[in-house]
Amino acid sequence: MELILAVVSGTLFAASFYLLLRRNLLRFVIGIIILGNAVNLLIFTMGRLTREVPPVIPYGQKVIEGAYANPLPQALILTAIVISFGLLAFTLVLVYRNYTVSRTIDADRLTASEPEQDVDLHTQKKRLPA
Amino acid sequence: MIRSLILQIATRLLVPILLLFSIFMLLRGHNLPGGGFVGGLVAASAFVLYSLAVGVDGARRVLRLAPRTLLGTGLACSVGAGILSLATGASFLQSLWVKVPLPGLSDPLKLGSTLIFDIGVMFVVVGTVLLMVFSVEDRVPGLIDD
Amino acid sequence: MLLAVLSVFAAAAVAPLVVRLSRKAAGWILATVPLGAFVFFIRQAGHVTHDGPLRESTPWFPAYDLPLTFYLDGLSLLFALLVTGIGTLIVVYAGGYLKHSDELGRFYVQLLSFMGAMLGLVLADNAIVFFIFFELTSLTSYLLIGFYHNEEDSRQAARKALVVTGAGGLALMAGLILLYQVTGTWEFSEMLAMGDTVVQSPLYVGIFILVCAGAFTKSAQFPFHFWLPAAMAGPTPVSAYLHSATMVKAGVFILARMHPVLGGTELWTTTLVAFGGFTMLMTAWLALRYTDLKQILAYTTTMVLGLLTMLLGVGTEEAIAAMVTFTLVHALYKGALFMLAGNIDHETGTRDLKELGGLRSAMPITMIGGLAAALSMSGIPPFFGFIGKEITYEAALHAGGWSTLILGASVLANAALVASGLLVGLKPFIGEIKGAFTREPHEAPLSMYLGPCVLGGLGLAIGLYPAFVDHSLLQSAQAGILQEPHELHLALWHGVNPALIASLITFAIGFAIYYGWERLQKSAVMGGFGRALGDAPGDGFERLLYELGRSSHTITRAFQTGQFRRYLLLIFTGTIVMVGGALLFEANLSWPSELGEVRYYEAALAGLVVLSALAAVRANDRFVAILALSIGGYSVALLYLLFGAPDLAMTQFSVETLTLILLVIVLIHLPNIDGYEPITSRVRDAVVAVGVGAIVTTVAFAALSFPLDRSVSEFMMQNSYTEAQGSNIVNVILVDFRGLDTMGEIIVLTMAALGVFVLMRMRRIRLPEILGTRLHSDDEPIRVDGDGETVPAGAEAGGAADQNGAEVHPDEPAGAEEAAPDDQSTS
Amino acid sequence: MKVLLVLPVLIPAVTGILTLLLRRSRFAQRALSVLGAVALLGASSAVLWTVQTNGIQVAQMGNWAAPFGITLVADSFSAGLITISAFVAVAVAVYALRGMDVEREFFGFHTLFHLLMMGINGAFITGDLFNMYVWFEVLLIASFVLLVLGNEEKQLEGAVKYVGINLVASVSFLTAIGLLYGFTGSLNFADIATSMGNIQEAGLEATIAALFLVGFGIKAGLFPLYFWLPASYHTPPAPVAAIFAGLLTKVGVYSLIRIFTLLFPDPTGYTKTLLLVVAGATMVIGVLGALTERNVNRLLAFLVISAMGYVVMGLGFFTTLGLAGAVFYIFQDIPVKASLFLIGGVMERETGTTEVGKMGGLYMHRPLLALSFIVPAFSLAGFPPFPGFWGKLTLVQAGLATENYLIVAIALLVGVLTLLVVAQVWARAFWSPAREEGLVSTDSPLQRSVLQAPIVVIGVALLAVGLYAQPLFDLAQQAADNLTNTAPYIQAVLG
Repeated sequence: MELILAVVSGTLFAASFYLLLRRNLLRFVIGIIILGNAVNLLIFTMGRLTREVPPVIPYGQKVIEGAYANPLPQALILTAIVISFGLLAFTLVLVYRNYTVSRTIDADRLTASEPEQDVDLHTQKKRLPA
Repeated sequence: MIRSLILQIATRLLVPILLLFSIFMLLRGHNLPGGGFVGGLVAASAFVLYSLAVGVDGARRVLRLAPRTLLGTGLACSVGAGILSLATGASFLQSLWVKVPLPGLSDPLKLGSTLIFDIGVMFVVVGTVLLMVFSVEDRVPGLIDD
Repeated sequence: MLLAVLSVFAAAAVAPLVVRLSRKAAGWILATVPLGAFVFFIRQAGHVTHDGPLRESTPWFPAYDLPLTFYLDGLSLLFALLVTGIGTLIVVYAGGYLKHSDELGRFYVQLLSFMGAMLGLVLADNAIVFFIFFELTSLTSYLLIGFYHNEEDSRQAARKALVVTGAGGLALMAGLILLYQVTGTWEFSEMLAMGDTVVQSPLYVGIFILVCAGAFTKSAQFPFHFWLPAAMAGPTPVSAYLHSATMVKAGVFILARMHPVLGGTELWTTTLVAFGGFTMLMTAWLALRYTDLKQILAYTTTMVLGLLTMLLGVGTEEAIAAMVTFTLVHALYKGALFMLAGNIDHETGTRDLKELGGLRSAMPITMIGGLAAALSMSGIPPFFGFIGKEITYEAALHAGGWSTLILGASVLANAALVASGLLVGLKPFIGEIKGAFTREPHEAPLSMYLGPCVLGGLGLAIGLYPAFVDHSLLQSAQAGILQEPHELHLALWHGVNPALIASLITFAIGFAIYYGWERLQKSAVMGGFGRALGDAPGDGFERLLYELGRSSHTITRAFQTGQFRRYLLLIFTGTIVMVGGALLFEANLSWPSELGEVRYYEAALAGLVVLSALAAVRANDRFVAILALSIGGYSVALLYLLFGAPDLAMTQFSVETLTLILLVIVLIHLPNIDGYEPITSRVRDAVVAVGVGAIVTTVAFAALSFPLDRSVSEFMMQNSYTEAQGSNIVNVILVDFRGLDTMGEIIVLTMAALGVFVLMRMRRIRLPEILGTRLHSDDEPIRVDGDGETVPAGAEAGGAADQNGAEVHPDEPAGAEEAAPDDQSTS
Repeated sequence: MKVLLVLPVLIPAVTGILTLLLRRSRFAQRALSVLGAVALLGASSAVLWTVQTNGIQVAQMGNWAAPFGITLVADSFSAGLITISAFVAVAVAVYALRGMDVEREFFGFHTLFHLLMMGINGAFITGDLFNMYVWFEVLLIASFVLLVLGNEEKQLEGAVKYVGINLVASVSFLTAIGLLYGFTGSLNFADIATSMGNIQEAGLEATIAALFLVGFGIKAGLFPLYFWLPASYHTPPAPVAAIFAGLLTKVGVYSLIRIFTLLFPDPTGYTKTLLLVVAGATMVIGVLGALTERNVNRLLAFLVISAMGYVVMGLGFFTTLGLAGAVFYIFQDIPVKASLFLIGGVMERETGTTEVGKMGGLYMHRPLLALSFIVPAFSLAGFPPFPGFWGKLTLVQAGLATENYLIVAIALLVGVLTLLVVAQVWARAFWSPAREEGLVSTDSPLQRSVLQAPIVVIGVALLAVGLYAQPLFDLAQQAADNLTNTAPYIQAVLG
């Protein structure tokens, strides 16, 4: 099953990277969300899979006897999920706020911060100004 | 704000239940699935629901604490739990435990600094969700004309 | 010696104060420092010439094996005396020359820093210390050349000098480091004995080329000769000091220093003689093109630098004798002549020969000093220059295979020098007053004629009595270069010998040029020659910079297009190349041997995750995309649940829901996600995306082929209940084992929330306000209430303020800042 | 030791929280901000001093022995970095007293600034891979918000690019962590280092190393991953830009060095070549970008990139000397870059423009500023007696010693071009005459000195280091020793 999940994760990676490269910034945001799932799934798989036995010590015992799901990747993913939620919320609102100012969610039209004419060469004299 | 009588009545019922449930989730987290994060989300959803029913201003009034104060308090709890350990000579974030024997129960109640930590997490989650939702719902007028 | 160097720097530090206290006497006061150093070196001279080199070492940078070592042998003594001696006169001179400048204080800082650097350079024994001072001279001379910084030409000239010498400096640095690798020492004095080792090392050619690059750029050898005449844009004291007596000689100095280490090979001789000789001949004649006194002097300076380089290349006993002699000769007369040019410029307002003439009565003292120097330059007996020329010819005659060529070139070059000397030192004073000067010509003040007179007088004195320097100073300098003592004897009269005949020929040609100068100048040959070798390199350099600028712009623009997607595409492609390359070229992948147990509902769920992702990719409607996204997210949550991660499932589920809500709230206000994109870009992106996915999967497969070491998790399980008092191991990890992660996590959440708050609530602060020069603000004034809502002041209804509506910053409310006086715009 | 090592993270955290809670008082915020920065400097210096006297310091969070909990580790490299960062933080905090406006302060500048410092310090002293990821996210989100603070169109747009690309970097880092966990089952640096042998396949190591290179390379602004940097660094106000330029890329390159030396100590030829190619391309592309750039802050942003190329080159040699050069270069580049961006801010205020060509008159009218500019600028160009020279000298020496002549030639050429760039800024903004209206700033002399004091202090410090580089170079050399000989590090962590 690990292998299948590795493929699933890889597919999610591919899907999200494709979305990241789209013109529409909302698709970019969607890509980010899928990317989060992809990497979480990857970590989960890397911790190897154990069916149905959560890492919770049964009442009255001090340790778990027998197999149990690997708790460490779970904790990592939990942290990662929360963090990526924070980042995602920010990104989403950023795209929105940027839209209110620049009126576009077209990634190809984000050029105000890097204007074409920001080079300084005296064209007539052919001299680098000093 | 959604003007709906059903929603308003439902909200009045649901909000206390949700808040209680969130505390339950927080407390059981150490031994069973749950914890500060989930608890915080439940509590936050209670206030979000309330804000949908009576508006952001109303929710803010009920909340009493500004979301940013919640954030600061939550962080202060969590970091404070760590500092508490340091102050007692233990390592940073080392858990400290006090066993309180309760009458009528065989097991003593174990209170740990991790609980303070988890409460901090819960506060931060509530503050985060509310600050986000309030900001988005109640944004600067005229940001966009749609 | 350290003290001498430091005292000059100290003088630089206090210079502005001195100028502020006494503008008139500042030059005289500050000159005492180099004078003191000069006296100090004079007093060392006896020791050096008789008992051999002095070496002193102060610990400085032990981690780099780098003490502050100074080494005073004949060579450095000669240069140290020039630096401090002429430096004294220049400091005095500058006080007069720049009397009215607002920036006299800064000028002295730069000049004295330069002097300290130059002194350190010639004294340094440690290659790194030497290099530091070497670069420091480049930096300070940059500032000095650009002294008239309001003029674009000055700035351009300074840039030219800085870039050329800076580039050479870096080459020199590499050369010195290689030298260190070969010799294992940074100390010159220790390297001097290791010439054989160095020459036989495979790195020799590299070292030689790099050191030459440093020396040739600094000493303005062809093809780098163009920066020096341009540097005449600096004030005259600078030209007199840096560009005649000191800095430009640093290149020659390092070649001389390196002579025992790198010299003596075919490569050394050929290169130095060829470049030096060509520079000498070319620039000597180029000097005749100009009517500007400083330009003439500048080109004759490069001529001498070429000559010195050539003599070092020849490297015989006579050649080195000639080299040290001419160094002194040149420093004496060139310093004086620059000061002369400065005096004329200063007192008449011009230094153009076409406008100058008949100044003998107006400026008699300047004329005497200047003329003495000029005659020395022209090599007319009994001046010191004559001896210098004679000994040069003598060296040329004994130069072995190159002899004839060198002699011929020297005669031709010296002939031009004769003419130049007369042009500069004689022509302005004789004849009639030609044009209307912008100022009434009058004699310069004492501070300004002192220099030319002292230096000119010295030229005459040493010419008459060469024994004053030959056995002591020059001989030990020669010994410093050759590392073996030789007898050096100078005399005015050697009898009739080939050198004298060559001198006579030189005079004949030189006088002829002088009289035919105006015709020569206008001739087409001279014009073409001048354009090709005089103007073209400098123009070419500027053109190079321009083209560099243009191409750099083109290259930058090719990458930094401003297009977000292109950035991402390049990054992803780069990722595939870098990571994929490692996989492709390096890895021997192992594959997991078996698939393991797969249950149908798990596979179905996995399929659902993939399908929903693909649906999100394909969706043309934002809400369809969100729906697909949520289905995928919830499916992942279910997967977590199936594999024993209830906490994860719960969190994933709630976060997914929260995300959904946020997406819906925001997306309502945004346009849809449809939009056509050409199939080519879609295919290209798909290829990149699949590439990334494939890499991740491949590495994951490789990882899965190993058994996982679960000892960390095992420890956590063992201790979760017993030590950390919790049964839910995941939660115990979060709040205890890895509590720091969680702390970071909630801080991230906090700031994300603050970020959303900022984005949604903060008004747009327009650019001029960022600059702190608030020109105008077209936003309405704002008021900040309890939770930071920014409410346009006009829009607020009277009763709307809630209990939190107090002003946040009573001391400085946000809305009031525009009224604060310090923020008022100047426009 | 339990306390001391936590302080570099704890102090900014507490300061950040307090400024958040006391947001209603501008005075309290400012006082706390400066005090917090000063306290941070004190604590960091104490850490540095302890490391210098007692060797590598380790603190186990929650008292869980490594590798089971999270370990904080301070060796000379980390301790040096946090101390220098704190120094810059103090300078920025003081500068911000005048360089920040009331609205940005109200909206959380101080909080974000200190939490950013927390993330930076955390990344510097953590000994745990996933914890490092968390600190990365802390500093990332802090930088996101600081970047948009002001909501100017350029800021938002630059932020979209910055955020987008850095999210990819985080994910790439996290992916690498996940995969490495899959191989080794551990997250602790030292523990992973001991079990890297499990992989038994140099090629796979190289692959994971390349994956880390992507994640950190984006953060560090390396070619071909740097595009976000010139797109965004010129948009925020000077204090923010200064802290970004001084510290953020350094975190990326620090992590790169830490991971590569500790986890991949025996790189394959591919990895070495890859690093050197990346380094060369980075330094070239950076300086070319700066060469004709009009906007002073963007120009400086390109120079940030170029400097990173030098550092990675030092790593790419994989020798102690190369690492010493790289570490020293980082050490001195932090204050240099911060100072330059602060100066850039003053230049803007004084001339009312960001365009270098339209500035002028600063040399005449602001000699102190001009003097303070020369130090970091020519340090950047590698001129003695400024500290950049020592960094460059060591790197060139390391390159020549390993016979990597091509990259050294490129580095030297880039040095010349940097010199040209610096001279251009100097000549045009400082030397050339002021425009007709003169300088436009309305700052009073006191306000001006608030802005200039941190710049001057950094300048003096840089000059002092340039003239007496021994202590800092010693530290860099110790750090390089620790990086090449990892046994003491592993020993200190795992006990």
